Amino acid sequence: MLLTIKYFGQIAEVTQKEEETLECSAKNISELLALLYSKYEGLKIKDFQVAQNQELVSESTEITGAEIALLPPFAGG
Amino acid sequence: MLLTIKYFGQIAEVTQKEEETLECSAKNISELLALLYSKYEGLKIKDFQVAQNQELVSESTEITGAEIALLPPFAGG
Amino acid sequence: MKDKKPKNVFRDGAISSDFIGNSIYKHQTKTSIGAHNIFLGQVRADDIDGKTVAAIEYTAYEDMANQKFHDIRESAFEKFDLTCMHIYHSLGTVKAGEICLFVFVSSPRRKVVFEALEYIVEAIKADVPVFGKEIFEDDTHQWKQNN
Amino acid sequence: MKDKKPKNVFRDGAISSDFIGNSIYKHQTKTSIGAHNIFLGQVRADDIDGKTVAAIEYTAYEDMANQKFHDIRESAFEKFDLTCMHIYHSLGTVKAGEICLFVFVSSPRRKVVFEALEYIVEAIKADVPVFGKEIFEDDTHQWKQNN
Repeated sequence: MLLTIKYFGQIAEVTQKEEETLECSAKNISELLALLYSKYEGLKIKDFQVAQNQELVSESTEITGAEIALLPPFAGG
Repeated sequence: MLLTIKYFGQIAEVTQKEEETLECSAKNISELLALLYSKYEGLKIKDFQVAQNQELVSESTEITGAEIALLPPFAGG
Repeated sequence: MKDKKPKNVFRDGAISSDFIGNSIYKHQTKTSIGAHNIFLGQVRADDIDGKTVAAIEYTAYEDMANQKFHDIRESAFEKFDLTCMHIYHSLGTVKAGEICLFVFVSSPRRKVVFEALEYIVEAIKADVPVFGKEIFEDDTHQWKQNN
Repeated sequence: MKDKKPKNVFRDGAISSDFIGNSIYKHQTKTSIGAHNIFLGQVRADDIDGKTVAAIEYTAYEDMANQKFHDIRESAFEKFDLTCMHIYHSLGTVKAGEICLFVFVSSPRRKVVFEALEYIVEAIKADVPVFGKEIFEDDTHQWKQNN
């Protein structure tokens, strides 16, 4: 599946990019994260949540959507 | 004792004045009110609190101060 | 007896949005502040028995009222970690849609301002001798009463 | 799916006191309103390990953030009897002392605005994907995190 992955804040500092497109076979978020951890070693020690198509999801959530985002702690207001 | 009596809002509508000076022998607030009720019949049906020297007092409070005020319900804000 | 003399909280007529904006502006030099909370009381054009409120005419037992505002202020600073606090109340005529009460609190942290502002506004409504004559469009009136 | 499209809550840079004053002014035609409550978030010049915060640079996952602001808005209107509600949040650089969040609620009655404003501000802090880079005076930085 072709996925757009978005990175924000201190996560984007680790990946050195704000967005990328990946062709990947990960079935759920956990599998996708394993792939990203191997690509970006520094992600492992970072605190973040994952959104799929703009909704927060858990590691066991199946990948269905085209847009995944890695969101560091919120700091609004 | 020479007292200044202040009237506000709907109380001043009844007394037709905002202030008056009375020479009176009332010992406590209750006695003063009896005097004022006889002077201003319409006061009897009004809801108000009494302040002596800018502090709220009860009917049994002794009159010690020079300034008494009749305060209808508050409506600030 | 308090050693600090109460300030005059009253303003003649409505409190303008310019005055409020300017008051906010003046706080931008205070860089320890993280949160402001502002309460504004606005005169409602209430319908009462088919008549509409056009304005409220405010009067007050001014000396006692300023002392009460001062006491509320002192007690709020004691209870809450506030950086600043300002209260303004109208006297005289304030038309429907205009602002008659402006309470402004500031603190390093947000939890404090929510608690403090509600405390202050409730105390003003309950304890300060201010009186309001609701004037209808046909020039009759009734007396406002806080609940 | 919601039928109403989310509005854009974000403003470029700080929110000015003029903008806030003008927003208050616009509500003076709404004569069913009796109480306004306004929350302002201001950037603090915090001292952290001997360094002082000079500004916060805000970024956001904008589409998701606007959807979350929209959801908060809908849920606040459902829970509370509000006449109006406005939210504005900064993106980009906001210097210490400047305002980065402006939340404005209005209702016929005061009790409602206190509850509603706190609900909305807490929801914004917890649920909206906005990120803040605290920039120190020496140009180093750290990432802000809501508690």
